[in-house]
Amino acid sequence: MLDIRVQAAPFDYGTECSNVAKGMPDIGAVVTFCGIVRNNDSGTLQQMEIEHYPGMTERALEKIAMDATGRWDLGACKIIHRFGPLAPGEIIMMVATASAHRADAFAAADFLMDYLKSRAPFWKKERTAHGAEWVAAKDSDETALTRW
Amino acid sequence: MLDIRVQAAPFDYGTECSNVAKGMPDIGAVVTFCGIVRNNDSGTLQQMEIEHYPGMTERALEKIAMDATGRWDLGACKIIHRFGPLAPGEIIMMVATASAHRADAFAAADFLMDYLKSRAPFWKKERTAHGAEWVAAKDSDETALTRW
Amino acid sequence: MKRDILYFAWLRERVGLPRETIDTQATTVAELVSELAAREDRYALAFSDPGALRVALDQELSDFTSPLGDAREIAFFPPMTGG
Amino acid sequence: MKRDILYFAWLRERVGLPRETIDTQATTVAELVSELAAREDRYALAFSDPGALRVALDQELSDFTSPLGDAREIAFFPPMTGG
Repeated sequence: MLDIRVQAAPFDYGTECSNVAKGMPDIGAVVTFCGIVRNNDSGTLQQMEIEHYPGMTERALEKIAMDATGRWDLGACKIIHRFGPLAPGEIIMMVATASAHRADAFAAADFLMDYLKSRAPFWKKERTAHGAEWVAAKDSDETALTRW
Repeated sequence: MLDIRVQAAPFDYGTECSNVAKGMPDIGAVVTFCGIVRNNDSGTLQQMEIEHYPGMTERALEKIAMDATGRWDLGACKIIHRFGPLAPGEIIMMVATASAHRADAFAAADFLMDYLKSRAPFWKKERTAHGAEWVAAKDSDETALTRW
Repeated sequence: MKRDILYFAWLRERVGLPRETIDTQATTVAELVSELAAREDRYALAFSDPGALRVALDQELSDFTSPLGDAREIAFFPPMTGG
Repeated sequence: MKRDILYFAWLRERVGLPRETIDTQATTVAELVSELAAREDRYALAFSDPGALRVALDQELSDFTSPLGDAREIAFFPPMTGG
């Protein structure tokens, strides 16, 4: 029921969306989120490099997913997160939740994203012609956790 | 940027998820919701028939989508809703939102669903071996609108 | 004035038809409902609890207190259950 | 006691290596940080603002006041930016 993957390889977001609730008669609602490498305002982003902490990443994602299934009635919970160099427009990660009712699916997906942002050991570095810079964590991402 | 479809034919949820933000460099987040015909607790549902009000349905969905794009910074907003007879497990409808940031995409998708539930002219009838029954609107769906 | 009256879902089933054109002097939704309810038993039954119904004037959700104005198409139906 | 120390992101770049094994008497994260910061300029620079850092003991997020206990693997890194 938990499907958690940390990988360098691309994945097919559409296919992953389609199969979240396949063959589950109790599911009435699926919510998915997909994060994409967004270009900067001047359109000069060449690459986003994602570093992670192998081992801890999988554990952290599993804990976040378990927390979500403990709080909401979920039939399925999927997290796929890539690492390594990514080009603008490439898909970075996705989450998907499936539930009998929409409120649970929405809340759980929103929760997964908030925790993934600041509790899973990933770091992003943006590369342009002017050099590379680590993406700073936002205060708003930390305060988002107080919602839960 | 708005993609609104009301149709009897099935659609491919995965494909529709994949193409929400295709070729849009400003998009960092896509949220999708998919509603599925859920079986009843005793597993006896044979069919769900969805009736709608042709003409008004399209107008209502367009208004809801326009309201969402007025409130949040969206690069894309998609609503697909089927009508006619559907079998348990079939996909009824989907919404998808794309934005620079996840908070906008999540809020807009959640908003679309709340309004779609009680402001778009669809009615559901469930058929079992014991006969057919119209699905009653829930008070909770009406009160959900006060969130916005 | 001639107006098209539409019925959906269980209201359609109770009235026994999806739409009809009527000639009416009613100037508000409430007056139209009273007029319809007075026609026959099946209408009386269908409109016995107007609080459980919704109305759209020319495909825009409206209130039972609204004037009918120029609306050509007046639709009655139960609360919607989309999504 | 021998412990593996891991560094990630800009901390890794400042320290100049991703991991090392050290022999330390430190009993808390804070003591370990002081010991590391005292080693060389690049460590001092890397750990100059511990409030901007996070720590994990054996792959569990922890606090700078935590005892090191039996932790074999101690990782330091900036606030995470997943998703």
